[in-house]
Amino acid sequence: GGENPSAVEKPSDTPTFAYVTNGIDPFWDLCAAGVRIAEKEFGVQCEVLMPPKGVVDQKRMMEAMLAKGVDGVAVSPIDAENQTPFLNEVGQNTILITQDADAPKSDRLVYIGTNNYKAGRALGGLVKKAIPEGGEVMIFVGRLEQLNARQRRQGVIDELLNRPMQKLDQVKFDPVDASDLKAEGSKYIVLDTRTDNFDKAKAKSNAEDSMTKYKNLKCMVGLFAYNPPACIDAIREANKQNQIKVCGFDEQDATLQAILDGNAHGTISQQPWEYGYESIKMLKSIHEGKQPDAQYFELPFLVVDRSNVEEFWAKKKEMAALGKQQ
Amino acid sequence: MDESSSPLLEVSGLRKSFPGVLALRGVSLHLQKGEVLALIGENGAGKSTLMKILAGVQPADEGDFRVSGKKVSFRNVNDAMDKGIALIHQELNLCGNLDLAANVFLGREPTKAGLIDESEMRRQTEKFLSQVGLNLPVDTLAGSIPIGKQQLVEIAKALSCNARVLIMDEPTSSLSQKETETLFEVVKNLRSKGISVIYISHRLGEVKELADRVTVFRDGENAGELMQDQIDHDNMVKLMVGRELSEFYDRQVHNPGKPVLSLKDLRCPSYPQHPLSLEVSEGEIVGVAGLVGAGRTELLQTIFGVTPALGGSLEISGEAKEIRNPRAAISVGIALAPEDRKQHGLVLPMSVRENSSLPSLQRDASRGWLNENAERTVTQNAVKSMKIKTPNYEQMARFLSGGNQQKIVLGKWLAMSPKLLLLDEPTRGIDVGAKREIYKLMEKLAGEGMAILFVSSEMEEVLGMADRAYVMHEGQISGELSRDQLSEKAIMNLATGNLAAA
Amino acid sequence: MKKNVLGIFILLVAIFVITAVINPKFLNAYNMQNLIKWSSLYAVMSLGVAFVIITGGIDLSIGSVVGLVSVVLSICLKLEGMDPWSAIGITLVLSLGIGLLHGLLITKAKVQPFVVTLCGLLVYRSMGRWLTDNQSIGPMPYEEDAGYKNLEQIQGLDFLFSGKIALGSFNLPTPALFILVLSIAAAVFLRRTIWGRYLFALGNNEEGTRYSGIDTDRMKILAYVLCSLFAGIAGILFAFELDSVQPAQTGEFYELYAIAAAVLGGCSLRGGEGSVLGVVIAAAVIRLIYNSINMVGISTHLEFGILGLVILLGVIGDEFLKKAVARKQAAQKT
Amino acid sequence: MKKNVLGIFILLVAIFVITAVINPKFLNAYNMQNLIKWSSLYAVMSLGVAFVIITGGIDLSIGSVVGLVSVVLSICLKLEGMDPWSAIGITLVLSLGIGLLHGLLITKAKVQPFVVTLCGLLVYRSMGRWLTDNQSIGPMPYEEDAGYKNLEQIQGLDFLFSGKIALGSFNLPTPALFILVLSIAAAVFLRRTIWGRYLFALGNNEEGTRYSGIDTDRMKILAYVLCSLFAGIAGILFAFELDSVQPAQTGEFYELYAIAAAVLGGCSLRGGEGSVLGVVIAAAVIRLIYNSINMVGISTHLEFGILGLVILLGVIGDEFLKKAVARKQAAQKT
Ligand SMILES: Nc1ncnc2c1ncn2[C@@H]1O[C@H](COP(=O)(O)OP(=O)(O)OP(=O)(O)O)[C@@H](O)[C@H]1O
Ligand SMILES: Nc1ncnc2c1ncn2[C@@H]1O[C@H](COP(=O)(O)OP(=O)(O)OP(=O)(O)O)[C@@H](O)[C@H]1O
Ligand SMILES: [Mg+2]
Ligand SMILES: [Mg+2]
Repeated sequence: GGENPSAVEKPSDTPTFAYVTNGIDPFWDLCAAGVRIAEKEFGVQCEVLMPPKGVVDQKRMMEAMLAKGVDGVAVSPIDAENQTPFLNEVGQNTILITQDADAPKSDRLVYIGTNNYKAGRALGGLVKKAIPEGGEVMIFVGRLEQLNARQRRQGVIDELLNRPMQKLDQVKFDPVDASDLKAEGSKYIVLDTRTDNFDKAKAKSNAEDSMTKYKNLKCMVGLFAYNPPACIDAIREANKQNQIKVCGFDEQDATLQAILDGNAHGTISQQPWEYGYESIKMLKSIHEGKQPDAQYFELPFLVVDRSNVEEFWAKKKEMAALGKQQ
Repeated sequence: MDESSSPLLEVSGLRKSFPGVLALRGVSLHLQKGEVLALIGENGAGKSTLMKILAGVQPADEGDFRVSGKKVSFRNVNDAMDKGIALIHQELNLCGNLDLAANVFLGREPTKAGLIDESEMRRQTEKFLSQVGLNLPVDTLAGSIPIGKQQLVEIAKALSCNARVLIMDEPTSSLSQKETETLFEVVKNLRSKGISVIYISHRLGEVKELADRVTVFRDGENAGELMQDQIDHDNMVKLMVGRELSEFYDRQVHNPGKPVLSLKDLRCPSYPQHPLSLEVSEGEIVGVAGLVGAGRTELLQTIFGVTPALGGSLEISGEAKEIRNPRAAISVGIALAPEDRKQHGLVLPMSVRENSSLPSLQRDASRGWLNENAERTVTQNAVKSMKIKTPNYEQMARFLSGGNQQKIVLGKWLAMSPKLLLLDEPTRGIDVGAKREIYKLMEKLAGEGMAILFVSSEMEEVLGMADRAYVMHEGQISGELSRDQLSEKAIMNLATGNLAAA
Repeated sequence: MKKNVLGIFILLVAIFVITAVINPKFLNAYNMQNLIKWSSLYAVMSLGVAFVIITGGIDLSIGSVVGLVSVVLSICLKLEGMDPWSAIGITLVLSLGIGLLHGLLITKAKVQPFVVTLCGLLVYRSMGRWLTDNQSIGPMPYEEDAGYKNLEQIQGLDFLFSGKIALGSFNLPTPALFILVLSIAAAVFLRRTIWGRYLFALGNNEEGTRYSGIDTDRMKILAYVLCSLFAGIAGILFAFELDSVQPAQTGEFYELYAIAAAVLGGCSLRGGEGSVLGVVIAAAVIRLIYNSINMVGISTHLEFGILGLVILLGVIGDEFLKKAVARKQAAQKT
Repeated sequence: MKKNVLGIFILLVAIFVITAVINPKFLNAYNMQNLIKWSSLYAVMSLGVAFVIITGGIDLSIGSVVGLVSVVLSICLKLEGMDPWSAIGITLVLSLGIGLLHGLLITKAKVQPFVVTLCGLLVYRSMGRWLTDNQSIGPMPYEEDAGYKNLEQIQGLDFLFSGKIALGSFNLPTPALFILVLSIAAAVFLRRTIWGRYLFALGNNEEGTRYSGIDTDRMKILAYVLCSLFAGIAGILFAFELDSVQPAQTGEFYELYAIAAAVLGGCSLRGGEGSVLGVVIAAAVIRLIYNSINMVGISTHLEFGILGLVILLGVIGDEFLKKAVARKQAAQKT
């Protein structure tokens, strides 16, 4: 690669950006695909950085990018509230936008993201469609310290218990270990929320244990990408496909396949490539001097169910392939 | 070539070097069928190194090596075993987590259908154990028996290889008189069956009794050879050290002063049913004799606080003391040169300086700061007064010979000026020259008023050095012998529990 | 032998009974099946690391090997459309190769096991991520995958590695058969063959074992090879059990579970000690703790803490029990 | 002494030069400041674990101690509104207590260090999650927090632990001063006091050291206390540096970095060997590798792999270098 001048020394007029995730996850590689598409389309260069172990790695990666002198950073802050001072430091040195998760108190110029609370409510809506007769619901998630996970969970709970819509920046959360949540006038009971620390084996055994513990469980809700497949597997092996429905988040192949096969009811996709694409597009336009119209650029999420899963899956594959061509 | 005309084993011009050490400088050796060849030499003369090469444990750098006239080279232990050469190592090499049968047949397990044939192994093991006079169940764990018995298991192991050449590297260093006699029987028996034995020992009495021929090494070279009729103490010593040594135990008579140590009904952990009482006075050298496993080491360790006593009283200079750990012992003026020098006496990877100053560091320190001047002085004194042979103070203790290592142990304790010196097998594995120096030192210290209590399995040593001796048998003190009562017979009777005859 | 596993067995029974009393649903067949399944999966790894611990070594790379093997297996089956048995073969060869590499680095290059396998932990994890572009992947092919043509055979494998066999009303998970076979094999190997004997011997006294004419280097290499092989088998089992592999996460921390199980099951990290039965029971205890926490309804925040305390108390208690037994025997002698 | 750190120093310089050649921006002041800062933070933990490794022990709980300490500090400062210096005091006492507990379990209850600290790893992580309900937290209070009244003092602490001191145009991060002071103290302790000598002695031969009248149990406890104390200091530094603590994540895997640095820096896991300078350089090497990967623009998926390979090759190379030096010295003698 040393012979290729563009690799060694980019033409000075090519803007360079950094796209910093909050961890290592297939989700982010799909975002990277969007980044790659945008790179081509807008003639920019962008590094995708995935911090393996939380805030520390995120900080040192962004520092390295500042040292390299990038023209803009799009980041998904892990702990928005407490990272604010550092984000401001970044913002003083380069263009800073947040994506996926916001840091509202920081000097970021704009936030691009789905409304996770709304998405959670949409997921609650899927659950209502899946079990219209009502019943017991379990929620599974990797970690609950992430704001988006909490917003999603709260959206699901609020929707199922017919609570009023909350505003994204003022969501009131039920306690993390709240169990047996029910409400007057709702047919749904939210039994419990189980976390697995990103261990899929744990996610599956959590699903299994909940089937042992709750005989009348009607629906499992998986909030992180690998949760729905874990639930589907557990249900299939227990031969309870007819008894327990699955609704989920994100777009793992296994989830989509299950929707196709009728083993899952539906999923909410944030269309990750849009994150990458829109972030770079936004950075480029700010770099060119156009200030964003608003502080919040809401990306639409997509409700995927039997009716549109094939079309969506084809789109996902196309995006992943396009991204990989680089 | 004709088998009978050439020696069974013949080496010549063997050289071997380790980083920084030239261990063998072209030595030669030959061994006939059915012969007991004794190999002697000072510590570090290269005896063990040669034997390890013969047994395929280490390769030689260069040299000629023939078995029955045929040139061979061993890549590993199995090659040597194939040629019928088995080595009993100087250091014990049993696996403590396996039973006796497993240890005896380690590496040569009989198998049936791919699995170990346990019953066959047990049967054979019983046979070999009884040959060395060991009556223990074959499923005893090797780690649970005392060192002396472990040594016998090692010998049984070597016997089980059907070896034509059996190499024994200081086999008796941890054996008692009785076990040594059993061993001699075994060796003589082997010789009569046409098996050759190479026997390494620092105990010249044994050599005299057993050897058909003696080969002497000095500094990695051949120093001479003695035929059977020439084997005597003086000749051997002359060849080993290159000069004559005068009177070995040059003892003076001591007049004991006030008692320094007195034990009343002390109970040691292994034999709590046998309370022990004894006394040692200023300027007195007191021996403790007994068979291996009689509890002598434990007695010293209990006094020194390594294994705290379960009961009874211990008085130092008339004051009752409770000693729960070595630190407490040191603070009341006790020092112990332990039996297991490498494990307990020294920190082998540390230098002569660091070893010599280890106990006195705290005394010389101010508020925890190392006092480097004091440290140097302590080391200097130890090296000078003990005549420790070391290239410099920074030499690792590991690289010194056994005798010099023992001198470091003594040196580090003398820096503490103890009132009572406990010596456990002070000359085990040490060559004549160093031995003599240690005896002289004991004399000198006693003359200066130090109380010395020493444990020894060497009859000569007890007879030669002790002003008075206690004899132990299975955890109890079976008798006390004054200077005039000391005799080989009296000790043996007490040591074997034959109280009536004593 | 028997007294060695007594302590851990008591622990197993105690947690079992307590959980059953607090929540009787714990005892239903479905839960028992799951418990057996997960215990079996983790026990495979724990058995593997026991070989290494018996020689006095350690293997920190197990979790990453599990991850890498399940990634490679999924690629071969799903994306490459390779013959399914060849794919299994390749992953086993891969794990053997990893073990061999560890063994060689430890015995020939004389690098400490902790260092070699710590680097392995980092490197194999990285390889798995790199091979898949960090995308989740599973062994089961979909219609458009090259492996779809082998679907039936792969489903056969899926049944073999993660199916259930009906025994009357009880469905026995197939991993239980694996651990049954593997643990009998391991026990026979360790207690009835010369190589097992040599592993114990060298774990206790390496020099002495070498002087007995045993090629200790080769035996150590064997231990690492077996450890990685068992991790590889666990990787295959996990891939089929989970049907999807997170290259960055699958298997993370499993080495710690495996080592904890081995130690709790009576292996001494100083080497030379260990029993197959103890290790298998200990792996079951760890899974049981997780299951109990869910069944009893304790906050998942406390999971780790409870696990840690049980392991610690288990090890201390076991030591205590052994001493008490030894003291009693000594007392009988006199 | 000097030849011990030669190898690692060469490695440091080599990576430094290569990175600077590929991307000259690597050398800019801002990047150097960051590199110094991160190296200092990790070096504190590595130094701590070096004490334990010198005695022949190991501490796997470091990362969890870092996590727990930063959680407790944040709670005290932000939520409880405690006097800032008392809060610092509490966290230090907490880490001392943890070290003491480890030491006692290891010396008195005779549990192996690996087991004790593995359980510690699980338990302290769990405690941190439980204390915070697993929510992120930071030491800096906001208006609605009880600690807001101490804001100024806390900002003072923030400067002390994670500020920058202008030296002309170069801003020296304060953690560099910490590591400077701590490493001088550690070096003096290890090489100039009797306790340091005792640690080396018992690491080489515990029994032999005890027979020389040294209270080896007490010295071992001291080593674990120092280790946890250094981890606690690192926890404070990390809390202020990041301003944010993830109870489940902060500090995860740090024990492995710390141990890797100690080993790469010349400590032998068999005990009795180690040099402060080597450990500090090695910690810097590990941070430098991370920085270089980013500066050169290598995919982050390969980060772990490269780190693993460099550590492995570093250790092998160092061994090789030492042997070469020894051979040369031997050759000079004859
Ligand atoms: N592995 C080794 N590495 C370095 N030096 C060694 C090694 N083995 C032996 N030596 C050195 O080689 C020389 C010969 O040692 P060897 O053990 O053969 O002596 P020895 O005659 O058996 O002495 P002893 O009577 O004390 O057993 C000694 O200087 C010893 O320090
Ligand atoms: N750590 C121990 N654990 C159990 N038993 C022990 C221990 N140390 C010694 N013994 C037993 O105590 C008894 C006394 O052993 P000790 O070593 O004191 O005998 P000794 O007369 O000094 O013999 P040696 O000449 O071998 O040193 C022996 O039966 C031995 O098996
Ligand atoms: Mg020798
Ligand atoms: Mg003794």
